[in-house]
Amino acid sequence: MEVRVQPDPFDFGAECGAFAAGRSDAGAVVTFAGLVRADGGLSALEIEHYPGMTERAITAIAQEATRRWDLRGCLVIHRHGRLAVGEAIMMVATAAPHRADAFAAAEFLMDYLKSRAPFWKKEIGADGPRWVAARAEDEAALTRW
Amino acid sequence: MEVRVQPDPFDFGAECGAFAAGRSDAGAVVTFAGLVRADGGLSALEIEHYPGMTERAITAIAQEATRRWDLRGCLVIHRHGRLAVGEAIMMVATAAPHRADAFAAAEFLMDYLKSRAPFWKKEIGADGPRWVAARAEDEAALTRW
Amino acid sequence: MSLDVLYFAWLRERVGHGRERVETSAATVRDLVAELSARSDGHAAAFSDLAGLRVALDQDLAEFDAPLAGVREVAFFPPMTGG
Amino acid sequence: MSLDVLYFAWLRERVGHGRERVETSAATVRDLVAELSARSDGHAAAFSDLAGLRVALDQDLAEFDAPLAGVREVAFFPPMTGG
Repeated sequence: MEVRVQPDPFDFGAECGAFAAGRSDAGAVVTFAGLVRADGGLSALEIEHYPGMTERAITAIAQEATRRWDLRGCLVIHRHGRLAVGEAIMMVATAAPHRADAFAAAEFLMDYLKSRAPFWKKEIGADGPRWVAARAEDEAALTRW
Repeated sequence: MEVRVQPDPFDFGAECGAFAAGRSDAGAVVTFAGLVRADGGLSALEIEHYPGMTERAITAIAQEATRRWDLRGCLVIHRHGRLAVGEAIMMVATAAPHRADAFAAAEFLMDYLKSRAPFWKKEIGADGPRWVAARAEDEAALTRW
Repeated sequence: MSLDVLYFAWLRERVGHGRERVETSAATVRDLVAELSARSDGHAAAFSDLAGLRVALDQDLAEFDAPLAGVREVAFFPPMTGG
Repeated sequence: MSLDVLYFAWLRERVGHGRERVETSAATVRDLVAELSARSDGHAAAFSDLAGLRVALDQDLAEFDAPLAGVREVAFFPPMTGG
């Protein structure tokens, strides 16, 4: 299990390749990348976080995922600071003997990272900066687990 | 939408990177890789396929996915021939504005590729070759869509 | 009519080859299977349990009751194990 | 007791700073919020609607009724938007 919280960009492809490489214990690898989308004139995203709690919260979420599903690997990378359109905000990767576990764990990680990891997004758009509001459906997504 | 059926290895990391690169229209990328697992003395996997029908079936499955979900991209790569333990058998990648669509489409693609694309796996193990039997749960997985 | 009949995976191994040209007047897949089963012990073994088999007509999955009119290629195989 | 109080996102912007040292005898988070709200108009604006806020005690999410005994760091912030 590996958790990285960093301001620097990461290479999604290279991380996927390294995560899947040399595995003979897992038949299924699932990865997710969250990218900055060019919505309505958005030019950048600023992500604030709570140093210390961030790593702690993500680690707890990843531990819960490895407790619930039969995983052979679990990686979470999440950036903070200023990101340009098209850049990767974060990624998760899961490896499991069977695909159902890898998919479920990746979706679980994403649902909890959305609403339980202390990050706050601010969109820098044509009309100035605006804090992103939490979506009711993201909170509701937690009830399925 | 891109479908590739090939005997040659592919670079999962490089494919993930290229698939996610330069996207400003999609906030979510999901990828899946199926790897040859070292189960019970397995030394290699041989994958037979039905040339012509394979591409046709996968394309139909991918088209159905793009019809059901709001996707900005969809990639399927599937190998045939002889594969060693740890090698990537196949991958799918989906890109969507929202993560729920990207995840659902990737799982849909996997469920249908398992049971509706004309590939047959033969395990080369310590006790000789053995055709892999279809699993009832893979067939049952289709009923959720 | 003249049909290309294809076999895959363990069906191919039981029949002994992956493709054969067949002259037939079978109306449905099931009729064709009855004719093919009489060709050899290998064919008979391959078709001994249709419940575990799949058939494609011109590269589309079909039922064993499907008519063969207009079909050029019939493929028989076990349930697929892709992914 | 002495507490580190942290603010994030638009709470930080309303309060005007991200961290302050607070001397308090508040028994619960809710009591502490009442004291903090009296500090400035910015504080009052930040805490005007608790329903939209979250609180963490020593970096674990908590309820507004949670006791503060033994706590060293209290953080207030809007619902999280990670991922």
